[in-house]
Amino acid sequence: MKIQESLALAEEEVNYLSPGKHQGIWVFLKTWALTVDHKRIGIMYFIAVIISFFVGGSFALLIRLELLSPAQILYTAAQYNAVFSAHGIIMIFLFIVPSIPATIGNFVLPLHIGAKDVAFPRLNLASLYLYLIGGGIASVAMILGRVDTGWTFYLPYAITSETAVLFVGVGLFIAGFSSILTGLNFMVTIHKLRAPGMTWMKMPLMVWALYSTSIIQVLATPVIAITLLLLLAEKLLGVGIFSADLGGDPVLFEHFFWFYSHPVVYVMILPAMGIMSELITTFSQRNIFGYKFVAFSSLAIALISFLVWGHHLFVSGQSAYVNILFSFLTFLVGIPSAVKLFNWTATLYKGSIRWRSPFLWAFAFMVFFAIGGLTGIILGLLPLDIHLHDTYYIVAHFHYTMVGGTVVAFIGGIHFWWPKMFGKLYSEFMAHIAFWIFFVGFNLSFLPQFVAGSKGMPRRYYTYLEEFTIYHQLSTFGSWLIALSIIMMFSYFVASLMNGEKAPMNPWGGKTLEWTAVKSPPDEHNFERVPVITHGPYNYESEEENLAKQNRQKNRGAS
Amino acid sequence: MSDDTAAVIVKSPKGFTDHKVGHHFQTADQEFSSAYIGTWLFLAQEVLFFSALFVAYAMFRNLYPEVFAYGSSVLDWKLGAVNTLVLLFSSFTMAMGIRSVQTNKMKAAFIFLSFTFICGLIFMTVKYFEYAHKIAEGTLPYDFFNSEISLETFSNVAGIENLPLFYGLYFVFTGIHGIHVLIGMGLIMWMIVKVRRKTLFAGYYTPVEMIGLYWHLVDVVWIFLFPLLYLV
Amino acid sequence: MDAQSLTETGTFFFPKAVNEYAREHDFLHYMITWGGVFIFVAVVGVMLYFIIRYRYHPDTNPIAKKQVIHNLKLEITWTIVPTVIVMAIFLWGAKDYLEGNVAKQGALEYQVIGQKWSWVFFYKEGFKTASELTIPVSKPVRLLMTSKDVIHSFYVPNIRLKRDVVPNRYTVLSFQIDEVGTYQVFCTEYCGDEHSSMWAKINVVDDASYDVFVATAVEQVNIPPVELGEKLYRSYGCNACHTLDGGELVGPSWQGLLGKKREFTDGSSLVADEDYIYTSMLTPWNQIVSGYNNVMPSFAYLSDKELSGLIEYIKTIK
Amino acid sequence: MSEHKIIPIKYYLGVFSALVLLTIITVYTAKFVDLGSLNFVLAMFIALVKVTLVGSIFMGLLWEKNLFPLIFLAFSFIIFALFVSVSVLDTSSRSSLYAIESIYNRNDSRTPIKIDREGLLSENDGKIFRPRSEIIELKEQIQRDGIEAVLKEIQEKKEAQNKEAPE
Repeated sequence: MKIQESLALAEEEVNYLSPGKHQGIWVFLKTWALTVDHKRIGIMYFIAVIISFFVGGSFALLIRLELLSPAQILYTAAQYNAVFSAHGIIMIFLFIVPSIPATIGNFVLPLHIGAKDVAFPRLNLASLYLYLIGGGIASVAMILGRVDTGWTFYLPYAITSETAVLFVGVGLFIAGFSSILTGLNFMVTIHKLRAPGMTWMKMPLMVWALYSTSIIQVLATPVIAITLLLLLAEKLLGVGIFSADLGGDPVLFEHFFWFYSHPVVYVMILPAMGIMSELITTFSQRNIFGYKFVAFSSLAIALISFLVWGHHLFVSGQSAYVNILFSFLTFLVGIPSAVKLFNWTATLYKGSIRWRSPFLWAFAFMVFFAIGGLTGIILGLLPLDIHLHDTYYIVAHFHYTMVGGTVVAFIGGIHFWWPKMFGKLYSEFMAHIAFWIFFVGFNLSFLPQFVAGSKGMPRRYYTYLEEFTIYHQLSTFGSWLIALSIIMMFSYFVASLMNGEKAPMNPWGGKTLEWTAVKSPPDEHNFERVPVITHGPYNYESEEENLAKQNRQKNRGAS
Repeated sequence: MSDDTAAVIVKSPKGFTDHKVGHHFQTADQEFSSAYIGTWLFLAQEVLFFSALFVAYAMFRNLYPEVFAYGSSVLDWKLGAVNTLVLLFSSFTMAMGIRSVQTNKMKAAFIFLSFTFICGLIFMTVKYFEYAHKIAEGTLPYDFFNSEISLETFSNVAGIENLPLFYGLYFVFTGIHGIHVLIGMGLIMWMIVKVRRKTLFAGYYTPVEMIGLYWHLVDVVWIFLFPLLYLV
Repeated sequence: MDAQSLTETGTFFFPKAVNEYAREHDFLHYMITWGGVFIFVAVVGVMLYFIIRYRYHPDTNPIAKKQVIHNLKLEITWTIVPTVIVMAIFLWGAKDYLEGNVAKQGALEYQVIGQKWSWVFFYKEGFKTASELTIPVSKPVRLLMTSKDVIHSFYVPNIRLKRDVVPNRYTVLSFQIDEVGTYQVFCTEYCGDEHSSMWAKINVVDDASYDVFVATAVEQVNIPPVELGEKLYRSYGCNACHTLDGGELVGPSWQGLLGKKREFTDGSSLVADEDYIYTSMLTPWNQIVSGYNNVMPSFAYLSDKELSGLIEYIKTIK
Repeated sequence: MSEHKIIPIKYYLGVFSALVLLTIITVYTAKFVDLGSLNFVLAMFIALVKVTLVGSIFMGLLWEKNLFPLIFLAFSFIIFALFVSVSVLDTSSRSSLYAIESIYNRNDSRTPIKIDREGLLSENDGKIFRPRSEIIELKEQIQRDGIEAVLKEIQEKKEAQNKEAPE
């Protein structure tokens, strides 16, 4: 018996997932819980954010369910408010912010730059635990305490609300440090741990995107930390900075909040753009068009993102001069995004495009993000924003950029790196079906909201004028389609884990280091020997010439 | 695990413990400069952490100049000045402590670091007396404010009803700074232990250098806080 | 009178535009939207063309020996052109914003108070109305707004304007409506449980009717207490929390309130009488009925007449 | 690491004494010399000099070859400055709409409304605002005197007001 077991063990490949696998459940859990391996930490983040995503997504379905009818059908006002607040808080702070940087970023970044690990592996593990503790406190407080402030915590409502705002504040404060430390870790990693020969201009674009993301994480997140701290102080001591009655100014809170929360939407979208660059080059088998422009546009977005927070305050009674200033700055941030979109499109030119599932999501990203970006131009304009502010138009715009952008890229990235992460392939056929259901469901869900919003439907309403019924019902049907597609994805991924086909080292024909120099799934120390980089990340020309040669030989042989 | 053989080791003088460089670093220098950049990033993060408080200060000072003038005139600037000097001295001893480690003068390092720790202690003690005085007088943030005297005597000051706001800012500002000092003291204690255990030496002084940087930042914040709250 | 429908009037995207500013706003919006649609179709069209034209095929795999990976002229073009376009749009928007958001000369002033969860309008003539603002047609109007509790936002879709209403501060909304009718007002800044029903209406009437309205409003102070109470019940948002038929909302129902035994969260109890109702309206936080939360604001700004009207009205609900 | 420069003690001593001196100057000018608003500027300037000294000598930036920390720190200070200045610009120009109005309506003789916390609304109805202090006062009063006495007082006040009103 024993000999057979050890023989089976020997046959089985050793990789980063295997230590502790056969030594009983406790050893197994301990090796995972105390690991400092960036790949395992990435996987644990992945599990945690997926749980957050399912919880937040269920809340989204609950919201849409109530909105099927203009009258109250399911919950009381307080319950509805708690549901939409939970949806917002979980999705933004516990899902989208850590989704790409902490999961895919953690897994891929050291592989991309040819490093053994991130610069501070123990700090990385500490960030994970901070996230779990903070997220845990916040979620429990939200669900038991029925927090009803919305994810924006505007004062004075957040102070007068008798729900567990205090604990959610504490939880998010802790989770915020996870974000700061991850960003810090990545920046140092990119600075100091690049493999020999990898200059800044030879890094994959995903790394540029993560670098820009990290700048924002390091510099913007502390502001929300202090803001939450002040919110708590306001509630416990009556400091008065934000309380109009005590000589303070509630609009100041909005300044503080958006000084973090605007840059943070770029924390969400920038790594998504990084994934796009990887997907598009890999599946068109073509070098990126305008590497420097794509790389520096990431940096430009990160820098400008700090200057536009005031466009969330156009109707708050902010000074008219400041309004105009912010409207101006807001337009600047659109330009680098447009440059990226054009460059991706140009990359497709004369490529060799394979319509595989990760590329489908890349395509969806470009469509959705174009819609989200163009409606962003409309919202940057002062007179138009004043009409559309806090209506369903905003909801639709936000979901087109955040779901259509970040979540779509996240799903695309998971499809892309799944074989590398777990060494298994998934059903391409199912993936196509799930994609098209999502594509239809998403548009059905959020396109009607543009119209409803500009017709004047305010957001955060649980009962509404009867005339808006049709828009809301379309949205609700769409939300079910999205849910269906997500469930399909979940099931074929689980099936792939159980009995998926074993993945080759480079299933997509990628050119970056994680495909060319690392096994699927990787070893514990990533690279067998330190890679030396001699050329850029998307060096497909040589490959295509090789292919051409092979083809010519084949054709000659056939004829 | 298997390639731990490749680990770089920084040799130490006799009697000290060698330092093993992290497995994912190629050289000791790479490890040091990673920690160095990381610390500076952390300090930049601290700058933004305090920024919101400075925004609030600037804004309300702008709105209620008389209240702030009155408020800062009531604070005891002598205690503030003493604290400033204490922190400046501690910064000096910190820098000297690091220098001593760099030159392998362990006894001096121990003395300098202990001085730094004691300075932190003095700072917090003075702070304690200031706080106790305010609590006794009732000049506290709004929910606990019960000092009728100052309000009545200075009813000629425009907007004096906003005085609790000044104290709110004062307590939040100094409180958060105080927490930073406490954390710094804990870290310095850890360094003292490390010096005693002889794990720091001229070839490896990364932690003490990084904690020094942090301690200087705490000093820098106070350099701004002191005139803003106590003087002008 | 019901407010004009927002979805059935007006254009595909917008409710009916009722003044010059709204029409200009719509023009700007449609122009940018169609421009956006054009860009979208162009970009996605090109993308789709590339995807189909250059799709992978094992035999005819297109091979670019030297891939074009850089073209500075192209990059500069597609950086500069959007910049110029958005700057032009920005200037246009800023101009529209300034013109549309300042009060015209000789504007009539009204004062607006938002509170959980109703709007109250104060007129120069000394009376006030709740949930309904009546203004003359084609006259510039200027609302001076503040809130009693949390931040609200005053939003009139038909004139494309909204502005937050902030406690202890005044914000201003200036406009002019050129068409007679009734228009919907929403609160768009989330303000708590009954945020969804914090509505009001703007009645725009011709000059003569406005004079009549003001005259009757001034007189109306003399209507019988019960009627007054019923009116207040609907207009001051009492109905958002209190039902008349025993149904459960945020607050206890008013059905048969007089003479009912009330038990409070602090353990005490008393039999509801006029005095109890009176105190509950002024200092509702002192006596919170068990099972409910402390959400009701003080209605101390109502006159004695209005308070007693409400009490009389509550007495009639059996 | 071995290349790391050891800074001579005289620098540390010099900087420390300079810092002490600057502190004394700050205190002296702020407390005993009246320069009006210049006092604030001077104090901030001295603080800036002190911070530069601490940064360059104590923190060793003067000898650091890697410019990245300096660049990143400068960037964070720029953001910091923008954050402060834009927020203050907002609060100090909230009434800008009135200024713009007066440009658009040059001939309007209407006096601009001054927005202050006393409020214009008080002309119409005395009890528009119930600041938190007032409510707390009321609560305390009720606890102290009992609800009946307070109610009676309110009623008396109201009656007194009503009596005034007809005149």
